[in-house]
Amino acid sequence: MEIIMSVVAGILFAAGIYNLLQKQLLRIVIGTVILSNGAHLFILTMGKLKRGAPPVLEYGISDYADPLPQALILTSIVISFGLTSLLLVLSYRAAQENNTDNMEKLRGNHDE
Amino acid sequence: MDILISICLLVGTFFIFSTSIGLLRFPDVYTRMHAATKASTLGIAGIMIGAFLFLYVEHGIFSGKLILGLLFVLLTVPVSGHMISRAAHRSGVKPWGDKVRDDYTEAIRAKENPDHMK
Amino acid sequence: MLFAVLLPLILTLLIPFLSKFKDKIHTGIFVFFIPLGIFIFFVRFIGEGFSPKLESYPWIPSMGISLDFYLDGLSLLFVLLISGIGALVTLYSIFYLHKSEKLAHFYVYLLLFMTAMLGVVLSDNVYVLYTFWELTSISSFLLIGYWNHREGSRYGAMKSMLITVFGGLSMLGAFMLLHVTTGVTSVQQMIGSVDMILSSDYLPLILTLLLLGAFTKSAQFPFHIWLPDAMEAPTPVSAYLHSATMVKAGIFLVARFSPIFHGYEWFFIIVSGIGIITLCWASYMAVRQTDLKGILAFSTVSQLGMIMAMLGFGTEAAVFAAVFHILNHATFKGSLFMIAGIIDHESGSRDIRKLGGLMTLMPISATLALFASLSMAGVPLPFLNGFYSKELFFENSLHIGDTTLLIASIMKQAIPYLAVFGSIFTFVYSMYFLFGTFTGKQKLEQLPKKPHEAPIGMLIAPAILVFGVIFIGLFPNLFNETFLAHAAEAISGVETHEHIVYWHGLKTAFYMSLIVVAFGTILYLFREKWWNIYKSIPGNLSFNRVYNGTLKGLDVYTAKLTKGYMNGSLRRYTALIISTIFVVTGLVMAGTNGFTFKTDDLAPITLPEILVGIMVIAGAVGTILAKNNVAAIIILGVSGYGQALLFVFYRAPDLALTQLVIETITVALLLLCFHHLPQLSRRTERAGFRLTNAVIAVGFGTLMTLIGISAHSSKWFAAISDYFLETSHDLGGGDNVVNVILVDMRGLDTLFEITVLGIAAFSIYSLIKLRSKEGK
Amino acid sequence: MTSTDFYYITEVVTYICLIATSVSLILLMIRAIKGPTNPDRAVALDAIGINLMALVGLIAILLVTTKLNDIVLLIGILLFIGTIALAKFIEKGVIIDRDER
Amino acid sequence: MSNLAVLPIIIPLVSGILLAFFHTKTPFVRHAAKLLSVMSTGVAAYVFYYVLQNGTVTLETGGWEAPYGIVLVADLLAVTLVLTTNVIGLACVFYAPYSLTEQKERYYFYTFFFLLITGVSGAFLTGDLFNLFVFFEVLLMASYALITLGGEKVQLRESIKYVLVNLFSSIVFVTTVAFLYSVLGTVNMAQMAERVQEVEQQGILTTIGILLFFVFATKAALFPLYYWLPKPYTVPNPVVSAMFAALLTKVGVYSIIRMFTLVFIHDTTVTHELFIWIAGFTLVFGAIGALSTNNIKLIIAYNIIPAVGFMVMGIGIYNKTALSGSVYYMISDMIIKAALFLLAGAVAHIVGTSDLRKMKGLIHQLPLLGWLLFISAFVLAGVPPFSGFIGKLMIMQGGFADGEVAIVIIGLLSSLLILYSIMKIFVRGFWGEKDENITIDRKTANALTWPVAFLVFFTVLLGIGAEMFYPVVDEISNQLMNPEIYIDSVFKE
Amino acid sequence: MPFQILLNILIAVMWMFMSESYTFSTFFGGYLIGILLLLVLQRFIPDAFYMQRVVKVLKLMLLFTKELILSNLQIVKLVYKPKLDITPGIFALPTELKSDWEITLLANLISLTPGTLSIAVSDDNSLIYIHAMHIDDTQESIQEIKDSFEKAIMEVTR
Ligand code: NA
Ligand code: NA
Repeated sequence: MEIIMSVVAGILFAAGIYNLLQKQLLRIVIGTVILSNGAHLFILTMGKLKRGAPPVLEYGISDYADPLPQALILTSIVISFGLTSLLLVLSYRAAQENNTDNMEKLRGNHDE
Repeated sequence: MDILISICLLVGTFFIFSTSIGLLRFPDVYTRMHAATKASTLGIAGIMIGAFLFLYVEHGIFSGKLILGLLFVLLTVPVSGHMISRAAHRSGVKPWGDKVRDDYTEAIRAKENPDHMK
Repeated sequence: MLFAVLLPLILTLLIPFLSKFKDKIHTGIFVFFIPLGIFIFFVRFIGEGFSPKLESYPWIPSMGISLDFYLDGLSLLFVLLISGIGALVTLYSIFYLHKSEKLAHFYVYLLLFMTAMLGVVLSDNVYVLYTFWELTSISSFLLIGYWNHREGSRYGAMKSMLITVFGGLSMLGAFMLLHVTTGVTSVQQMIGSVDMILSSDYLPLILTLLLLGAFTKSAQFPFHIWLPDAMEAPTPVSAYLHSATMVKAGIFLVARFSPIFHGYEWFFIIVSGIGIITLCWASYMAVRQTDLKGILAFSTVSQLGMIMAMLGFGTEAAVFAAVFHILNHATFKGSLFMIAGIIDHESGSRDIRKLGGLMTLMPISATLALFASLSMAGVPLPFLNGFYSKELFFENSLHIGDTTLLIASIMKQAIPYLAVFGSIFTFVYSMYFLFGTFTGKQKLEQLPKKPHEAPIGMLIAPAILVFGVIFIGLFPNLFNETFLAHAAEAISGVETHEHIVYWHGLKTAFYMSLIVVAFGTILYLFREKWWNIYKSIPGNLSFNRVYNGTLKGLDVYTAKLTKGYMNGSLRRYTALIISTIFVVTGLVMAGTNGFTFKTDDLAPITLPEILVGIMVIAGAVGTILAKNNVAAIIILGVSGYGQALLFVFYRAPDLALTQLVIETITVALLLLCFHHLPQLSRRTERAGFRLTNAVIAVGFGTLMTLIGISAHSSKWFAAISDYFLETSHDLGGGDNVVNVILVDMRGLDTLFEITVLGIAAFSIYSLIKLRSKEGK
Repeated sequence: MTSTDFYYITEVVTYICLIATSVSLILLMIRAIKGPTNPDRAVALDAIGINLMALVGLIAILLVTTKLNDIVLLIGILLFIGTIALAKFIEKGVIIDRDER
Repeated sequence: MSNLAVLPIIIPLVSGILLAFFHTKTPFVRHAAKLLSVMSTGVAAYVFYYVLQNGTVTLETGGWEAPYGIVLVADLLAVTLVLTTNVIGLACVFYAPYSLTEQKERYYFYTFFFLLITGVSGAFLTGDLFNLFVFFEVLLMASYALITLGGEKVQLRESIKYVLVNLFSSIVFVTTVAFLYSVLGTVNMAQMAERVQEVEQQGILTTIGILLFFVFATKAALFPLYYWLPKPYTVPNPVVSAMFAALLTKVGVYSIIRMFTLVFIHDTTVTHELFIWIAGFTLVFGAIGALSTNNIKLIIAYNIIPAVGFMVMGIGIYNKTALSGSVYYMISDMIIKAALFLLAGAVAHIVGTSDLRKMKGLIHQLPLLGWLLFISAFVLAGVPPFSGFIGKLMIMQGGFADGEVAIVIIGLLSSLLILYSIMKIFVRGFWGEKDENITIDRKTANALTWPVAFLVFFTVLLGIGAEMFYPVVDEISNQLMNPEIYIDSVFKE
Repeated sequence: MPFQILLNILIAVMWMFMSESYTFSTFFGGYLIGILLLLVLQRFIPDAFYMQRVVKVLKLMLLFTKELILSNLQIVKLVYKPKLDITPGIFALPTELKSDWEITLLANLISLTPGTLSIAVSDDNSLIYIHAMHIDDTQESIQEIKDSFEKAIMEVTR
């Protein structure tokens, strides 16, 4: 299953990057969200998948899933959320100020 | 009891599956909405009750949240449906079919152009 | 010696205060005593019983960098030149520079230069030598740019800086190689480890880098181009830096390291080769100049070439001749520069075409110029020091040591002819300078000022130098035994006993001198006839053009190149970054057999998970296909929910909860932010655009997958997480292990994760609230 | 309570349901991507939410755990909020009604 | 005393939070910020002194023993960089009130400023790879906040590129941490080092190492990943640019040093040789970039790149001398880059443009600033006796000692181009006729100049007084060349 | 009514105190006792006993459930019919209900009725627009159901 999930995460990366390489801001932002998802899936997969119970200790159960990747993902999700929110507002403001959401039109001049 | 749970689950799944088929087969958003608001309610009810029974009867775990979730869905699904179809209509999605009767559009049109009204 | 070196530097700190009195006392008067004092300090060492002295002061001993000052014959010669000419130039400058000028700047730069130059010649430590070396370039830059309101001044300053610093850096490279090869940083100790250097693989590189330093500083062909432009500096500076001292730093460097390369034939080939070419080319070019200082600049280049050539010959006699000429050149060229300055100062012009017949108006200057010019021309008169050294040059060009390499043999044959050729033009420009200025028709109407003789104070310094020209000419051996021999010895490494005689007899060298005078006279008299040759040689070919072209090219092509790839396109940037990571990491993976694949430790494959995975992928890929904002956002949301479901499958309920909440908020925010923005364009991009994107995306995705699979197949160690499961309850006080990790074991992560959110919140707030007024 | 037979039917049934629901999820995904209109996608999203709840419920049975109940409830709540927001957005292009302030 | 390790993180954190509360009371905040910055620097200096005297200080946060909890490792390298960071912060905080509009100050400038320092210090101090990611995010988030602060058209346009590229590399970073966790079963750097050694850094580890290198290389702005850097660095306020130039790229370099002297050191033929190649291209392209423009801020921004090239060159050469050089150069460059950005900012602020073609004769009105620029040019080019020389010298000596001739020569040549690029500003902008159109507000001009002078003084001190600092750098490189020192300090007892 | 519920909860909590057991079941028991008490003391308390209304709500829910199941079955039939056998359309349905709450409730109930889906309410709250799968067949049956719903709702709300 880990291999399949690695492939899934890899495809998420690919889709994220494809979006990242587009011109329109919305697509780019979406790309970053997908990339984060891919990364989180990778982290989860890199622990062992599906062994034991959810890591909430319970009497009589000794086999639990690896809690560390989960903790790391949790941190990362929250951070990604902060980043995405900022990026969104930034995109909105940038597009508004510059009157376009096409990044190719937001190149600027080398010397200015 | 086991059988009851299984039936609950199977019925629920059947309706849920039907929802999807409906969503795929039906021609426009309104008809799809029918499928979504109706079949899914029973579907989710089946599975939630099944899960509740399983956890309660077989393991003595009382999962109030499952029931709460179910009730919540039952209450909200029609509201959601209403909201979406209204949104659909207002954003200009026409119902499917030739020469379809549409009182709502006419009413809006009449309101916008009072002269047009007979 | 440390004090002597640092004395000028210390005085620079006082200059700002001293210059406050400049209305009453010219700042130069204070400064004058510094070089004079240093000169007196060092002149004590002159004597037959002289032996080298070493003084050491630690600076950065850990890196082998210490202020080791080594006074041997060579450095003594230079120290005396620096301080002696320095004193004279300062004296001259007191009259040359008006009190309304920025004297403080001038003297600070000049003192800085003195320290630098003293440091260069006295340092035994290569890195300290390099430090002072660059300081000479810097102070030269500042002095050339002294009148920086002039375009030419700025141009000349930058040019000299670029070329000499280029050389300096090369030299640093050579020094580092020498250091690494021998393990020592002292020049004398390096000379002691000649064998290690000569057997090093780096030898050619060391030589090349070192000589680049020397040639650029001493304005050797083709690096000579900076020197004529350096004439934008005030004339005292030209006389001092760009004729007598700084430009000789390159000579000094070659001389200093001669003992190392003595037995290396390429040293002869390059040093003498470049020297002789420089001699010929610069003397030829000097004739074409119209600016008095221009003539002198090319003359300096040519003379430096001659000295360089002699150092390259490497024979004991040649080295002595070189040393002798260093001294002689300083005297006659220094005085000529000062006279040129006087003419400029008194007539307002240095353009030889506007000058003429000044002899009657400026008789003293004319007399001084006469002796100096004739000495420079090497006219065979036994009271001109220039004649002796020129004669020695011819003599030595005929007695170059044995050669083994073919090119060296060819050079050996050619050098005497080239020596004569170059000297003929030396004669021509000397006459040109002398007669063009002082004889012929007066063209006073073309001059800004009516010329008259300079104040006596201004004449003192050139007079002293011309006195030197004649004095040395009359008593050459007085200097020979006392310190020139020591200098030569320091270079050639053997005890030198050269006796200079007034009359060598009718040897080849004398005939060569006669040829020079004869042809020189003819060429000078009929110069109008052959002048046109400059139109074809060098014609448009000029190293100035190369320099200018290079700088212009740097400006234009760096801009073109940089604008080409730094085009501001985010897509381009990300595409390049991602492709680089993909290609290089991929290659490394392939190259190190990084891919491993093991299936023995995998979770069972189940259909529902795969289906949910497909759904997540479908969502991710679906966003690409989506034709409008809302659609893309909804599909993204669906994919995110699918991800949450995967978390449920993989026993991570807390993750699923968080993912659900955050995905929802994200979708809501996306809708909120993007509803004002234009819809996604329906126009599909070019196929090429899409293909590139796809290739990069798929490539990187594949790479990550392969690494992921390999990483999973290479679980060589037990994960540390068992500890968390064991201790969560007892030590962490909680049963939800993930929570315990987050708030306790990795509490720091969580604290700063919250910090990140906090910053984001504040930032969003200010983004929304704080708007610039510009567009509104 | 420990007899494995006892669970067996439930387990198999649950698993079958899981697969069927997953398939149904994919079908809904097709609708979400195809559209053709945004309200169509909203409907699909609504249905997907229900499916997710169902799936989590089914997984809870398989894992025999109550730790997933929160998720079920949360999906329900988020689904409602999300759908309403989405509908409002599609309708007027706004989520928070600015006119009413 | 192990709590000392956390102080350089906590003090700026608390400062930042504290100042957020008073954000509307600008005069108070200004003074408080200065005070807090002085305090923070003082503490950093004390920690530095303590570590210098007593060796590495490690703190197991929350009392959880390494490798399970997050461990902070205040080794000499880390505390030196933390101290440098604080010194730069100090100059910036005194410069800020004269450069920023009051509005920007009010919108949490000082909060972001201190949190940036928090993130940077944290990144230097942490001994846990995932925690490093978190600190990276803190400093990046603070940098996003700072770079967008003000919301001007150009600023927004460029910051979006900055944010996106960094966002991408952050995502790859966290993924790479996951890969390493899979192979090594840990995120503690010391334990990673032990375990990598145990399996002799097989291919997959080298691959992951390279991926990690690229993450840091993107932040460090190495060829060919630096595209995002120059332009965005010119758009925010000079204080912000100065902080970025001094700190952010260096955090990337630091991370490369840390990982490739501690963990991935068993297959240097692949990794470190690659670094040398990359360093070479970085030097060349960075210098070319610096020559390509007439915008003084951009010239200086481009100059960040070759400097980083030098540092990475030292890492690639990977011997004690070269590493000493890299560290020395890094410290020097942090200070001088901050000084140059503040300087360019001051010029642009006073003259009203950053276009070199519109400046002339500034030396008449701004003599001190002019001479500071003049000195800075030589610091950058690595001319003695200034600090740039010491670092470059050691790097290049190390290069020659290992037979890396080509890269050293490239280094020498790039130094010339760098000198030219800065000298252009001096010659074209400061020399020439006095421009009578410029009126100078003396008070502001002075206030903007002194922080620059303060920083330049440090670089001169670092050069002339190199003997004082050399033992520190020597000890740092000693520790870097002997990773077991680091490992032992983490797993002591 | 809120007063009654509060009172009831208070009784339940006091019951927990008295029995010194703080579990859900004790609370539940206390709550039942509370209901009993309130029932007994009905005449001393203003307003009608709230449990009466609860009963009505339950009745409504029963109706709701019945319709729900029916409509589910009907839609499934449509879904699996090989030929798409529908004639959809939108018609307006007049209502006597006034408050937003009531109308929302009615609209929801209509949505759960077989073959119909409320789409919008007219601005004056007098009409509910309904989308029907079989516009010709269903209109009358809807009318009936609407009547019953309307009554049931009114009983709850008024
Ligand atoms: Na992230
Ligand atoms: Na950065």
